[in-house]
Amino acid sequence: MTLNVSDLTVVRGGVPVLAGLSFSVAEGQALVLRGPNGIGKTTLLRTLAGLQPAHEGSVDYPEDTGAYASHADGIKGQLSVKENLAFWAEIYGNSADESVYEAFDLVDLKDRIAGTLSSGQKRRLGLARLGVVGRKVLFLDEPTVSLDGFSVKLFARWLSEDHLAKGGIAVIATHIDLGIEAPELELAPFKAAPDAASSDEAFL
Amino acid sequence: MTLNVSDLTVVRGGVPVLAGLSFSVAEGQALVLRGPNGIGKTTLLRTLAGLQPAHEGSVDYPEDTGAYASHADGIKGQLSVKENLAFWAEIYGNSADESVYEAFDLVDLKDRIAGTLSSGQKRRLGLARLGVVGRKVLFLDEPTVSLDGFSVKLFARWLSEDHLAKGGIAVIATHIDLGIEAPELELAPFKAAPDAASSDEAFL
Amino acid sequence: MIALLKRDLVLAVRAGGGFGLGLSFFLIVIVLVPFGVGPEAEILTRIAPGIVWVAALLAALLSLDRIFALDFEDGSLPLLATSPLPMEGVALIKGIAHWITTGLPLTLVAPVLGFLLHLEPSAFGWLLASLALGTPALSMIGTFGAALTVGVRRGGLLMSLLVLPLYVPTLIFGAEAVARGAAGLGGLTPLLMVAVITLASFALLPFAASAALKINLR
Amino acid sequence: MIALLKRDLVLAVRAGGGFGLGLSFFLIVIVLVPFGVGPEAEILTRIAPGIVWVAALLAALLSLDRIFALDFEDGSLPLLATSPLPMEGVALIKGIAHWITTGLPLTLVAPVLGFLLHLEPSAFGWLLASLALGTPALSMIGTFGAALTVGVRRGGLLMSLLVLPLYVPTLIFGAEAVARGAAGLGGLTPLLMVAVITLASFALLPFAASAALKINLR
Amino acid sequence: MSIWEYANPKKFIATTTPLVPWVMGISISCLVVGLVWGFFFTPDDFRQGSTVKIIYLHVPAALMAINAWFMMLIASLIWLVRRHHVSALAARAAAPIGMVMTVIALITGAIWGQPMWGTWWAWDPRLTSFLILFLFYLGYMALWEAIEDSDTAADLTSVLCLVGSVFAVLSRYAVQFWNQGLHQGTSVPVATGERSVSDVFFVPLLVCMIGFGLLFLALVLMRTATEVRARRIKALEARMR
Ligand code: HEM
Ligand SMILES: Nc1ncnc2c1ncn2[C@@H]1O[C@H](COP(=O)(O)OP(=O)(O)OP(=O)(O)O)[C@@H](O)[C@H]1O
Ligand SMILES: Nc1ncnc2c1ncn2[C@@H]1O[C@H](COP(=O)(O)OP(=O)(O)OP(=O)(O)O)[C@@H](O)[C@H]1O
Ligand SMILES: [Mg+2]
Ligand SMILES: [Mg+2]
Repeated sequence: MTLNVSDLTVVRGGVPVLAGLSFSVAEGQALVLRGPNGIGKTTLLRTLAGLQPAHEGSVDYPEDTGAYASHADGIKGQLSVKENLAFWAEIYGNSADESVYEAFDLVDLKDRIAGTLSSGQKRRLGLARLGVVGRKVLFLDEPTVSLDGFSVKLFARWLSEDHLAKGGIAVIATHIDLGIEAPELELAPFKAAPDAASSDEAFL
Repeated sequence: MTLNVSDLTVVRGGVPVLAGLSFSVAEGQALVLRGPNGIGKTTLLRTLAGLQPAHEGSVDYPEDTGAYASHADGIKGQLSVKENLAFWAEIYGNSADESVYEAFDLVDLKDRIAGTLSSGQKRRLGLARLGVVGRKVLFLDEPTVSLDGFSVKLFARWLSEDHLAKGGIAVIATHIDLGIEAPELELAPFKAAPDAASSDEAFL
Repeated sequence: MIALLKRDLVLAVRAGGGFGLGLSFFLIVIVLVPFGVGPEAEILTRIAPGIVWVAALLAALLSLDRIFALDFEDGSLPLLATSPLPMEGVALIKGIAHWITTGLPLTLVAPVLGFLLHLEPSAFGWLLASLALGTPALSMIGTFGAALTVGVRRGGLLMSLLVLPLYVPTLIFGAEAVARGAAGLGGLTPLLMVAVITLASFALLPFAASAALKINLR
Repeated sequence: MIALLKRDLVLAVRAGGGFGLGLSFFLIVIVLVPFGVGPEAEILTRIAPGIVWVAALLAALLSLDRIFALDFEDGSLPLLATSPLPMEGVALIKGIAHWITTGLPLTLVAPVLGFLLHLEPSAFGWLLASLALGTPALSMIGTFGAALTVGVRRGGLLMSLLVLPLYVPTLIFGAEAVARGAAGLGGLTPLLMVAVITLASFALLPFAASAALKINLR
Repeated sequence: MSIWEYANPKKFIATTTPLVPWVMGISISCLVVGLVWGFFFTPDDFRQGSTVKIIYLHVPAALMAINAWFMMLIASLIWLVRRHHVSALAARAAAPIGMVMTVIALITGAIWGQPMWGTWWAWDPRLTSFLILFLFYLGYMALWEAIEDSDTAADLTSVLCLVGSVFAVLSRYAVQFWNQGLHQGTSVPVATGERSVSDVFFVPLLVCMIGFGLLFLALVLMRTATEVRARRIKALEARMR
């Protein structure tokens, strides 16, 4: 199983933001996307996850193996931590076992209403969701925002030992150092030229 | 002008989270709050900004000199970058001059609808708000979340040269290194004991 | 899918008595009408079927914008879209959850309110039947409207604008069934039409709603 | 304060025709009633004042939850609370902005809709006057309700529940003024009462709303 | 020693717990005596027949429904001014009782209305203002339920109670204006004549009213104690974390 991207152009608001991207990520590997704010990391990840169509080029990985984590966590403030995780587990046909809570240091917070968590605790819960979906190909948009140093390490450990080591794939956009060994892809060179073909080209 | 905090206890959801905090920050100085997720940085900053009452102790700085920046930026997606800044400037009785756009690298984005900005660009706009309010005492909650390295430097430059150097004060909660010279306050030792007096103490 | 239904119901209950609130809105609208129109019993009897139906429709309408909006704001919706659940299933479940929290309690309590409006005694059965058959259509049509406007800020009013015309046939047939029942004419034909609309909505609208959702998430 | 008013109005216009929408909701409710009640002119003439007023009230209600909710979600509200604007001023401005986007257009267009409902010709003046005097009260009372429920998820319906009983006096006097006008009885007393309620709401409720906001932000 | 001493939750429970059985006992005795006397040992009214006996439930319930709101108003004010938790919780505790009283008044009124006016429900001013009162209770309780933090909920419901009271009075006036103006056909509830009826009816009614008043008091004390204990559990749970 590999993730293959070839000659991809991604579009945001009718304007191409990245063009000519090609890369592939093999089983057990992660790819870190780097680039200044606004270069198009979020747009790229949304395209990879299938939330928006590729303007040109192709994205290829086995169907029903991808999972996406965005800036927003999809946490319900009225449900407890446990209920939130159980819900996502059930949606993906799994169950949330104890080890996930340990991996993300949520054992003490299990019965807390998610709305009362601090921003970092919420983010940990959002990441724990990835531990219950059982998907092989993860698209992560700035997963460590708001996390303290210790939690970043927790996440890096989970990613390399529980996900990648078991044959997973991850594409991660981030501005800070995650402390995992992974090739980095600098996106700045792929910035689409302002005259690149857009979805409005028929009018030009 | 100084910010004096003495023997402060802050409460969240009826439970004291930090107790016995005392510090003071002199004119032209910044204080960086450090501590793991959930220790109570946000709660402390909200208390300092006057959004919630102090449970015990006192917070003291000249009235009408404080400004608060939270996790959420208070940006209106339907307004342009310029309109957003102009609004906050007007609320504080100022006007948004050109230099702010330069300081936060927003010149090119000036007429963009804020809703179409990337997360980092949005955050830069949120920080630029601090440049137009003209307040001396700033309470900043993780100001550099989602920012790339370059933007963090921009912000650090603005903070030290445009704010602190002009006699401002700043209290900043952050998990990453801002690259400014400032004393750090580790909050972990001030964690409130579980039996500390709470607002429910009458019931115990 | 059951998990989603369960979650939505739990959320409705947790968020301050979901069931109770849709219901009380219905109650209050019906109570307001006599304040506007005046207390004369004959007039009220005459307009009662129409007013109960309009009130049911407005109660359904008022809670529509929350069907997807909350999930959109906290980022659940893109996550659901990339999950193994088909989007049609999500739309269907959302419609059903909306009906259980709004249409169902409203139907059960409607006879009591018909009573406040001096509804003809012979019409109570018709009122119950027409609401039971018709409110699911209101929920499903509303879900489609909510899906259309989910990304739009201040979509609430826009959605009302889109949805209300779609509600008109259900309203006409529903109110007609009650009115004919009250007049002793037998409201079976309009009642049947209401049932047809409900079945058709549930058969077709989940697909339309799913398409709208996918487009809005892009 | 002017800046806030300006911003709210710009936002209302940008977010897909703020003015147009409140209005069209009003229009659609009034159009729905004949569908529910039946087309007989005498009945419609009889209930027209009440229905127009109830519709105005519902149109106001439907957009209430956005008064503070959007500002709360994107974090503007705590920022406004720590700004030099007094919170009472914020509440007042929000009420005024709501009226300009909902009550005002609705008042202007009401005579046309009265016409659709076969309102007595002599009552048009009364309708216009009562709405002009009464809708500001609806906006300000609604602002108070919105302030009470701002932190609460799914506050929309809870707010309706809280606000509707508060609307009762305005509704009764407003509809009564029109009904008496239509009957040629002279509706000056109820009209005066509407004016009193409006003045009192604007004098007192900003303080209550500001207190509620501060508590909710805590 | 001031009276506010009893606003301490522990002190409150300690003082009121032994009182409750007594208040409850007296209240039940009054109710039994009043109702039995009223139902079985008073003559039928020559005009209304035996239906008049519903007055022994209807009037005391209606009275307490209003007084409960009044008590909530005072308790809310005390909370806002002096911030005694017990008074906020007492207001919370009184609301469901007041609501039940309102419902009893409405239902007995409806049952009475059927033989008297030939209809279960009429939009009579008094009936209508009770319906509005019912809505106020409903909204007040819903707001309590909807808010997680207890102090916030207490503050907000107090503000609502204050504003709501003003509007409740206004509604009552409005409703009277509205209906009188439109010339209602049915007779106004027998607010006028009935009390002039001989003491044969009035004394047992008085006993019933006292019984209802004490019943309300006992229930409020019990429910307040329950609310205090619930709050205590919450505080203890918070401490355990
Ligand atoms: C749902 C219907 C009704 C409601 C909500 C209702 C409500 C009330 C209220 C609020 C009071 C005032 C208590 C007070 O201030 O002392 C009252 C008193 C009374 N009602 Fe009703 N009522 C209803 C129906 C009736 C009917 C049908 C009758 C009988 C014809 C009736 C007879 C009375 C009498 C005799 C009193 C005592 C009046 C007095 O002594 O001041 N009520 N009711
Ligand atoms: N209603 C509540 N009941 C109990 N505990 C609460 C409640 N609300 C918040 N807390 C806890 O209070 C603590 C302080 O939260 P706060 O948001 O101030 O942390 P923080 O230091 O800002 O964390 P982060 O770095 O993650 O933003 C957290 O541990 C949080 O879980
Ligand atoms: N509707 C639009 N019209 C024009 N440009 C847009 C529109 N929407 C987004 N953009 C631009 O597209 C670019 C890509 O945004 P994206 O969110 O993918 O960036 P990002 O790399 O994720 O940035 P960040 O690190 O700040 O999250 C940004 O420069 C943004 O300003
Ligand atoms: Mg991004
Ligand atoms: Mg924080």
